[in-house]
Amino acid sequence: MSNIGLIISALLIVGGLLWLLIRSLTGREVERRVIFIFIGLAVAVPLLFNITFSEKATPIVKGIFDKIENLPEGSKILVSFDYGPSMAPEVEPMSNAFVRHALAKNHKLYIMGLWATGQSLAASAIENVIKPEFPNKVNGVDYINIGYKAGNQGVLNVIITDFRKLYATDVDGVNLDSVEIFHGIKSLKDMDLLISVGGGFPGIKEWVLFAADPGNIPLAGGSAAVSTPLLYPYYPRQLIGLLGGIKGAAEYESELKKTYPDRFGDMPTPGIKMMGPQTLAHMVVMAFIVIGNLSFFFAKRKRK
Amino acid sequence: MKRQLPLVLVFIFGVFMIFQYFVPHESSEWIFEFLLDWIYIIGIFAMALAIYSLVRVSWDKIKHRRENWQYAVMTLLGLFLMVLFGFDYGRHFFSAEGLQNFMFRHFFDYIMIPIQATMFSLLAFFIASAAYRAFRARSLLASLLLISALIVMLRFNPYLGPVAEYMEKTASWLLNVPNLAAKRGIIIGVGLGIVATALKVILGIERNYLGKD
Amino acid sequence: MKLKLLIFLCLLLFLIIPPSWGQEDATMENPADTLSIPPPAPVTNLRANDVDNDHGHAIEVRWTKSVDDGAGLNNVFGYVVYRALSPEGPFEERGRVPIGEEYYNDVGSKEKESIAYMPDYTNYFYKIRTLTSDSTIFRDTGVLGPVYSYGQWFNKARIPVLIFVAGFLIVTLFFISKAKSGADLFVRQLAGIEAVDEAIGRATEMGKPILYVLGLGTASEIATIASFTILGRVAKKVAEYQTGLIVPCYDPIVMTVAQETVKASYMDAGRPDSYNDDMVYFVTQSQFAYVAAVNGTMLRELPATNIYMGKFFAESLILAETGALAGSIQIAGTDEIAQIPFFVVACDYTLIGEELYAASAYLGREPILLGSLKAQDYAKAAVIFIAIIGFITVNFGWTGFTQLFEVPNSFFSQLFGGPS
Amino acid sequence: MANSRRISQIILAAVIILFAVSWIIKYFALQNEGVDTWFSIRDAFFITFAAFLTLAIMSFLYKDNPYYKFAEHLFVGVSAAYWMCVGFWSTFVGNFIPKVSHTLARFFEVPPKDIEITYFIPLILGIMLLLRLSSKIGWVSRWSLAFIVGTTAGLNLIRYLRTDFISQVSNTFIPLLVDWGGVGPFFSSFSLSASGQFVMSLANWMIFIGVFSGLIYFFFSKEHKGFFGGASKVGIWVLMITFGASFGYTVMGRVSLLVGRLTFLFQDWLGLIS
Repeated sequence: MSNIGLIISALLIVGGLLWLLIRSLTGREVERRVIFIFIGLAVAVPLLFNITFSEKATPIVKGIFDKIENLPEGSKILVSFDYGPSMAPEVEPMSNAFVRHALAKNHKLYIMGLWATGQSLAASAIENVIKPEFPNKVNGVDYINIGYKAGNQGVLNVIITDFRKLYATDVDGVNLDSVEIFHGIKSLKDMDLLISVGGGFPGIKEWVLFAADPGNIPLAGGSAAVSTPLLYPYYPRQLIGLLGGIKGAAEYESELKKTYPDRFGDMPTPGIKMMGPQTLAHMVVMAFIVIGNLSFFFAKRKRK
Repeated sequence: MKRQLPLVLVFIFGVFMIFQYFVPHESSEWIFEFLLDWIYIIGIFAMALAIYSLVRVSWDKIKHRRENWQYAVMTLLGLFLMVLFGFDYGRHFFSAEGLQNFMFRHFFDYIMIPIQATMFSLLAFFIASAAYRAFRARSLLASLLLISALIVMLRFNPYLGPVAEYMEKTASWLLNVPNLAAKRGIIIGVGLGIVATALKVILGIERNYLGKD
Repeated sequence: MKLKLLIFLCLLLFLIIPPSWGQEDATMENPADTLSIPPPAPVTNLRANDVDNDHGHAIEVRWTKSVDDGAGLNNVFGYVVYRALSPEGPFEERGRVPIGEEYYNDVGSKEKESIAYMPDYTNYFYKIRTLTSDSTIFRDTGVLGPVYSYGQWFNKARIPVLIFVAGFLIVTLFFISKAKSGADLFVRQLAGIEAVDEAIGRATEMGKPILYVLGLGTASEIATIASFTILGRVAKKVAEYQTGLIVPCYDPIVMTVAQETVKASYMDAGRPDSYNDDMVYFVTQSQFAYVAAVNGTMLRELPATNIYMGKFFAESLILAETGALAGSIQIAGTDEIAQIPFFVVACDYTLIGEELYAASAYLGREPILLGSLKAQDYAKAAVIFIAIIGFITVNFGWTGFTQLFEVPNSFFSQLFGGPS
Repeated sequence: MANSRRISQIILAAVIILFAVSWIIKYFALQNEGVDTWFSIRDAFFITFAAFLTLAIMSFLYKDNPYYKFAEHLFVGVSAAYWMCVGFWSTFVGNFIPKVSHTLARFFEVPPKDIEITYFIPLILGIMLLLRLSSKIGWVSRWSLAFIVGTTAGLNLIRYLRTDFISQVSNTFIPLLVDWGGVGPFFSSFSLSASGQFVMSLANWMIFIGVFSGLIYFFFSKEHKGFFGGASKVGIWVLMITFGASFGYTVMGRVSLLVGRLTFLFQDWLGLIS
């Protein structure tokens, strides 16, 4: 059923655009309402029929994926939730994908947050992703949430030398000395990979300046689209990779699905889902720019 | 009295606010906070004038049966109901409960929010029609506009293959480097324009906003 | 007269310079127990003073870091700043500082009701504790004090701003007086401005009104004030040509000022009877409700020209596209950088940034106003000059010049966040 | 004429029936979820009405029509009242009343504060503003306007000077040769990577030239000829490239908004997708 709808709508959009393209060769203009219909379809159809595009991971995304992939089993990965609810639709898919990937590779997962709001979002990631999808993983052995501490980059300044100076316990009040996952962990320098997911202050930039650079620890990031351009200069020297906006999330999700079709074949992919309307709408806008230029060009030629 | 005194007031308060910036002492801060508070309070009185203007224009429309007068009834009805809810009814009349009133909240959630969000989302359509109409290689300037927009949008094409990475890099370069330069140029200019205009207002050179006799 | 007063006040401010730089050296004491970790050396050269250029309620504590911080025994984990009301104590912890740092700003609240209240002119005593990873092993300094905080009457860090304001004022007044004495000041043409005159003529021919949108700014935005002055010029011409004028408003105070402006322009044009208060009316203070209403007006009244001047946010493109649909000539001007692209794309003419502020001078053609444009140009030339010097000094690694331009943040910036 | 009236009546009837049906369906759907009868009727109505308003606004894309006019006028009235109520309760009752009258504060059930005489000044200025409505002494309202404009002009003059102007000027002091270690190292470690020395230096050059040509573009008292003409031309090029890029970049955000609206229609209202 949905396939038929998909085919019909694809024909409608592609066929319609082609027809407009041919019309434009005679220098005719497209009416505004026609453009509106196409934009409406481009957004509605992927939503209704769940159309997704195969996202190919760009090197900046692949960098993170390969790093997690190639770390030996049992490596220590720290994910910091540096965002709030308003940014969550964009970056939550990223933190979820990182968590999934790390646990699927049997790495040890350390969760914290530089944002006060990050703590509850991290808790919901544990509730909604880890517990149902990884029932065998044990809190305190395979993963731990040490939560949020006030102090912004000051927190990093301290935990790069010693976790226990700020974090005596995890979020549940369990002493860090008594949990298995923290045995032999003194500071951030004992981590094999740091990942910061966020897009404001404090965020990835602070992780670069106050943790990754001074401690010489590999750092990856996932950021909201707005702040991504400002972070590019850190790649590849200080960041091993960066997921930018919903597009980065989608690329990571599709890479996960491609590599582990059995395990993540039917995991929820909000990033890929959101990219459907985005991709199609962008392509329609670009198609109209092309059509507009063609009709302009041919109308000019005609007049001559 | 009608014209000179307002100009003197503008001068005194304008100069005070400038000096305030250079005086960190508490007493200067204290006056500063007062003045800002006052503006908000005067704003409430202005709000009364504004609502009066809205009601009068709508009422005129209805009274003279001007074109579309029926819709002016909807405006007044919406206004009246919302004020009624906002000032609460029954038990909690005249307490800050007004903003927590059930119907007040529901009107906000189910009338204001959907219309607001939909108006905002019309931008998705308009951005496409504007792009179609304006992004044409008519001149060098228009072409620059067109090309840089296309480069930034092309990142969303999943069929770019190996070029994708370079597109991404070029786009972020465009958003970082020329963007920064242009913004800085504009901001410096705007800063000067603001200072010049504010000075003209404070010195009373620009005064037609204060009316005439 | 006004100028003299200003200069006098400037001089007065320079004379008020705050006193005091309370600095005392502290002695060391309090050896810790000798356990597995040897106690670190204490910090030295402890000193404290009121934080300069502020409103008081803050004391700055400085020291030289322990010799074991990053070197020596290398066992320092940070410092704790303690404060008391008497040298004997009791001492309360005020803050913790990571290793390597050598100062702490003890900032209190100025509100009496606040628990963090820190009164001025009250004697405080400080000591610094050097910590190790073992919480039982540390080393304290001796007690330093008394120190007290107080507010200053002049913020020396802002002298560059003061110099700039004074300089700009003088240049402006110079050119205004020059313009008044009849010197011919050249200004180049601006397409957007020429279009305004043309557009009013076109509206008259078509017998259709002009729609003037003041944007979403409040009366406190200078962009809105600039828009008032442009509205004044436009309204005057509209009154002369006897064309219609529609000014829907978003902000109550803006509406009041706009009414006053338009009324004055109609009087100037000698047609006070043609004015009525309903030309300038209030719509609503909700961004998209306002847009919805203005959109409706555009399609129903079909104005010959839409003029958008002032502060605009996301609605810019909705307005401009609807106006284009209605077939109106559109002239826009805003200093909101994020919205300029949309106006450039969808409008016939756009005044970019500073051009908005120049527009009223252009339209008025009064020598006084043109004089201030000249001053703006000189200021820009000065900026270019300063920036080139700054640029050269940076490239030679000389930072003194750059530091002149670092104006510390004040509570100003905390009070006002920009709109989004 | 009569014909078109007829058609619009038919459309109106169809719309009413459609949304009435949708209300009923939504009611049953909610009841199936175990919601109380009365609450289902109410919530079903609100959701259906919100969907109606959403579609009414979208119909504007086709052309101006009665449904859009309805939604628009309703929205104007409701939102004007909303902001008036918010202003009244938060500023007037919350901030002003407790400082001028304890009796009124008790009446509005807000905690009274110390009476501050100074707060009678804005009261007087506010009343003067209201006197605008009188044609005889309406001019006193200018005093209030003068107070507001004067205060904010002074405030903004300084505020922009500090944050926008001076900081932007000083940010332009950037090294043209990033991490310069001499000609030899420059060529031996030459790379085109984004964080490489060459690209960073190039970016700084670009910023430097962009800012200056932009500033020259804004000169008012010089004709755009000769050197000024060339520089201002570069300035407008940089501006146009920037405008294009920000336009292209915004498309994504705007599409997200539409996704949000359509999700409301398909999911919350029609229940087509989950």
